[in-house]
Amino acid sequence: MNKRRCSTMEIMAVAAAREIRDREVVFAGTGLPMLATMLAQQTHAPDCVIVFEAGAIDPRMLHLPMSVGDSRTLVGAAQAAGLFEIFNYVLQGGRVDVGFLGGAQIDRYGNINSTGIGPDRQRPAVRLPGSGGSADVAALSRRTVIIAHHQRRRFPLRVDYCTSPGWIDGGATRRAAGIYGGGPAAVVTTMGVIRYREPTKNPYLASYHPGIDAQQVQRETGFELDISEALETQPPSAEELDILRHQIDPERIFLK
Amino acid sequence: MNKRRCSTMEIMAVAAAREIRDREVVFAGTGLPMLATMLAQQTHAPDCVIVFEAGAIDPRMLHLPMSVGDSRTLVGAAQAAGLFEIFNYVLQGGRVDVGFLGGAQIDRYGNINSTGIGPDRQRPAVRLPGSGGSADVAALSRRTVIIAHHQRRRFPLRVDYCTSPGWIDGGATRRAAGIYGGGPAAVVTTMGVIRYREPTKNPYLASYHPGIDAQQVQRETGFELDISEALETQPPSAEELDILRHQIDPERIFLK
Amino acid sequence: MRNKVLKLDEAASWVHSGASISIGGFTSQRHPTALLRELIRQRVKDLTVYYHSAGSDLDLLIGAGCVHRLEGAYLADGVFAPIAPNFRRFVESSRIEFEDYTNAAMMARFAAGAMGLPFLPTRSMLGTDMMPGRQGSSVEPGKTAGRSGCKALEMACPFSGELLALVPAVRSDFCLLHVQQASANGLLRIEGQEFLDVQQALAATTVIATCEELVDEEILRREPERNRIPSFAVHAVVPVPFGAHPHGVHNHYDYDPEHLRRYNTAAKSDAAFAEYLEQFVFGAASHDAYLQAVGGPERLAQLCPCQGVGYNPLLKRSV
Amino acid sequence: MRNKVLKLDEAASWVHSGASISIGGFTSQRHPTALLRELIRQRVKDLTVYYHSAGSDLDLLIGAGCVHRLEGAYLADGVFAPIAPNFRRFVESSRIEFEDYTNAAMMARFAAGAMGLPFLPTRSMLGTDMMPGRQGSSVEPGKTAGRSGCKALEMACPFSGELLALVPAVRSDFCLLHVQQASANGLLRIEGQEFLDVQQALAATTVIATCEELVDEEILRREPERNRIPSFAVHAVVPVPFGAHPHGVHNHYDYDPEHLRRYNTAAKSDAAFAEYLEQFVFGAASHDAYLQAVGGPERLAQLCPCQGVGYNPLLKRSV
Repeated sequence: MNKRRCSTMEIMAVAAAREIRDREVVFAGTGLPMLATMLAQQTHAPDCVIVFEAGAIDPRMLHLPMSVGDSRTLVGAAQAAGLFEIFNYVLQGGRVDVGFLGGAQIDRYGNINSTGIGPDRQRPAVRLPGSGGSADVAALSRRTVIIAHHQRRRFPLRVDYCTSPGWIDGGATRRAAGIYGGGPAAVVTTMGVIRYREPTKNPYLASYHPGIDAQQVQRETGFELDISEALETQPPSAEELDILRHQIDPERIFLK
Repeated sequence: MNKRRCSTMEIMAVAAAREIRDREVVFAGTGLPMLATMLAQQTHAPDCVIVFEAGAIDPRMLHLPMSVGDSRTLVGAAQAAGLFEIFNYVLQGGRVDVGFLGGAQIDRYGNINSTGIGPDRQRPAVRLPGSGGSADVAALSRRTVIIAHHQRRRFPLRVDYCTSPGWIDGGATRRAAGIYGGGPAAVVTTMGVIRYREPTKNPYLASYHPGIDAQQVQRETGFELDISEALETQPPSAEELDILRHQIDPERIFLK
Repeated sequence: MRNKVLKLDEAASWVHSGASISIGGFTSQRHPTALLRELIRQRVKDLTVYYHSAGSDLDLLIGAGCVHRLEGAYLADGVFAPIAPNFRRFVESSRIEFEDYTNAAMMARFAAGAMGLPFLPTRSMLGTDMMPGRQGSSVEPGKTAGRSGCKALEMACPFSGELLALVPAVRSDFCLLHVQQASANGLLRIEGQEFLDVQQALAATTVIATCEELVDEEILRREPERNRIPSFAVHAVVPVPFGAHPHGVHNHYDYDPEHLRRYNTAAKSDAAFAEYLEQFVFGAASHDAYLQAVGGPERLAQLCPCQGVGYNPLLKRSV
Repeated sequence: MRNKVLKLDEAASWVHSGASISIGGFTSQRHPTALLRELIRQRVKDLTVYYHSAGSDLDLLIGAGCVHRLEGAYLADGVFAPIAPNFRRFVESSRIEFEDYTNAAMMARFAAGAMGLPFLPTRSMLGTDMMPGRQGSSVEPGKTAGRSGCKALEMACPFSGELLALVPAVRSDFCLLHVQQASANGLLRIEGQEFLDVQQALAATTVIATCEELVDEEILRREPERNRIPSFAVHAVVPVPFGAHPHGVHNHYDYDPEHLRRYNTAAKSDAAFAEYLEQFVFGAASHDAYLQAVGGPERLAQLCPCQGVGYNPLLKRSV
């Protein structure tokens, strides 16, 4: 596979798909998480189950939804429920194995800001959409995978507003905050994959994408990242790319 | 209408039906409350809505159910839900206007025992079925109507076990217990109809059934009953009896 | 998709003595009664049973000596038994532990378990002798139900000041259900009232569903609005036609008034009930043998419903 | 049965300035958008809006100056607007009050309102800057949301000791919904995902439902399992075909990507949005005029779904 022939979005979708194991229940949001979950279902995890917060459980989508409320999430679905059932019985009930998250800022401990940029909470420099289900997925999934655009301003030491708790201040602080499950397992970015060490929850660079090196990733990160063991991200296979491009997103809704 | 031609059950069913107003939401249990509600629908309250705790909302029953879980509660129903919806959204949500109750003991303030007879709670002389939805209906309906067999031992000064709260100890004690709505409006018995005075909640005999006099009712009651204003219960009309006997309970499941 | 189909005896063997269970259905409807008879045959003991409005399903387990402790709201069988007979006898002779709640409180307890919460508040229970510490309560706070050992608590709402009762979540080891249709993968379809089956299932660690019909999952996926229990919460599926008899199953068969009367008469004494068990459970060593014992195809045909009403309008019900 | 059918302008006139409302649907699906446009035409002001995941439905009300205060979780429109533009601009210029919750917390708040409870516990919210008193919280306890003036509280579960967040119930004056089918008596049928419509409706004092089709109630009563909102909780029914446009309605029409892009572009500035309102709301003084303005029958036909999938697979969605 010629590395130059695949886009960053494609590398990320494949890396994210590989975070999903077969038979897992996946809480997927709009965009790349949908691509990743659909790809996992068509490759190594045929029996993983997607749930969408708007109500669809275990669909066999034929066309990519543009939001989690889209009718396209219902094709062949096992259930058409609603937020009450998804948040109570599926998410808080402890049934979600892996939840996908995104956000405008991701900090050293995987805390996410999707509420507002700037120091003044009542008058933010940039008002973001808000948590939606993000904080819920962050608190209640067995583990989470964060998808992010890797830029220094998006990876500050500390988020301006903690919308979705990651490892909070590292160590056991997440548990101390009353959050019993989960925590970020990986941050799949436009440059690589970040993971967290036990028991400090300090971040390390697990891999950098083809064409990028570890120092570049550190330069675009606003906190110290252990890059000592980073390897190159395993590139997408021809089969994975083919499925992504021709079956999952032929309309190029998310893949750029 | 010749009074001797109708049974006590028929008089009670008619008296109970008259407690229901048109367009009200009625929480009905097995037996006489079903007869009463169905009769009300076919006479003065065509738009009253029956709900059953097992899940049926607003049916148009063709055959009398033998329990509230019976399939017969579903004929023509607007909704087939479950206990979650009925108890949360309908009853606790404050949608029930009148709830019907029964029980083995009814005391001076309309508190009901359907749990156990005798002083030893862990080894009752007679173990009764338990609250079921009775305590819930007693606490959460706008008002309740109690149906009872009038015998002195069933009408003690104080119930052995308070399963379903009535006016508790009278006055404002119900409110003080944290119960905001409702309370017993009437006790329709085999001998007459008892109601409660404001603000003491002391019981009085509102009416005695045809063939019975007020003193007889007092003798079969284990607490003092103001009988000074009691009148004879208005007997069933020919139409009411006809509907009861030929349309509602032709199988004689509840009507004896 | 996974194949979760088991035979009745295999599924029953999952339920170990000492387990906590809940049973789907309501009074005389849609109980997994064939599965319960198999538990009795397999001599399961010391069960803790959480229930709301049970009927002769739970009374059968009690009479067969399978139950150590009860937490629930109502045990009777409508017109057939104003008080469930084995329950009454076992309680009156102190042969069983019990704790009383209301239906709404048990609903809240199962819902809390399903929702992953340790408790739910309710406006019910207040002012009743079911509240611990009340004059009439059988128990003191800190002495009984719930993982924490506390039956219920009173709390002033920190937002409104109103009094509320808090009831602890139920999490049972097993939930045993009977539904109209299921796929091999564990997608379930309930027709008619749901009762509390969805919340009971989701409050259990392991869910065993018996069903009238095993159907292709594609059929169930055509109406996703009507499936309320995710297949990932269901662990075993057992096709058992007439699996709820003598209880009814909406759209499949009516309850059997003859057998329910026979049951409730027998359950009034230990001796008569031992005979009942010998005839209909131990002596009828399989579900097929049971169906023969209760009258076979001829009787079962009399229970079958009219299309359009879900029960048999011609069924003889009064004595 | 009662006849609750009203015209769109009559129903909209029920909603007074200063009222609290919630709006059914989710991001770009099944909002009562025609009713919202009519509220704008009737110059309703100072609304408090409770929401979970809103889209250009609520953003439209904000941009039209109808909203005084927001309490909710998410305001964006999927691919069409990663941040709802009027919302962003109004917040950044301090023209609106707002309070942030999570979707699960808003779900719990609406559910509490529907269930007649003053609060519900949730395992979410903890550890976030949405909790009052946190370093990052915009407000202190006792200063904001809920009838009691408190946004949320932390509590140790009295049964298990685990930390939980308590969130206050939402009780809104109105809930505005759009559904596929309704009877004149107010029995509603939702196809596809319910979103949070059931709980939002039951948490409101008055429910106004617009619908694609007014149907005979007998039809809805044939499948009682599929009706989730009791008619006694619904106060007005307004038949409005294409009443959710530019949002989609499962099985009826897809969202309109062209119009949503146009909307989200216009909503980026006050001036452009004033033009949008003039063209599509004030200038198109009725729902029919609006439908003409967005392309008329020709455009609407392009949104219509294939039987079997509930949306139009051939719809051009990417730019």
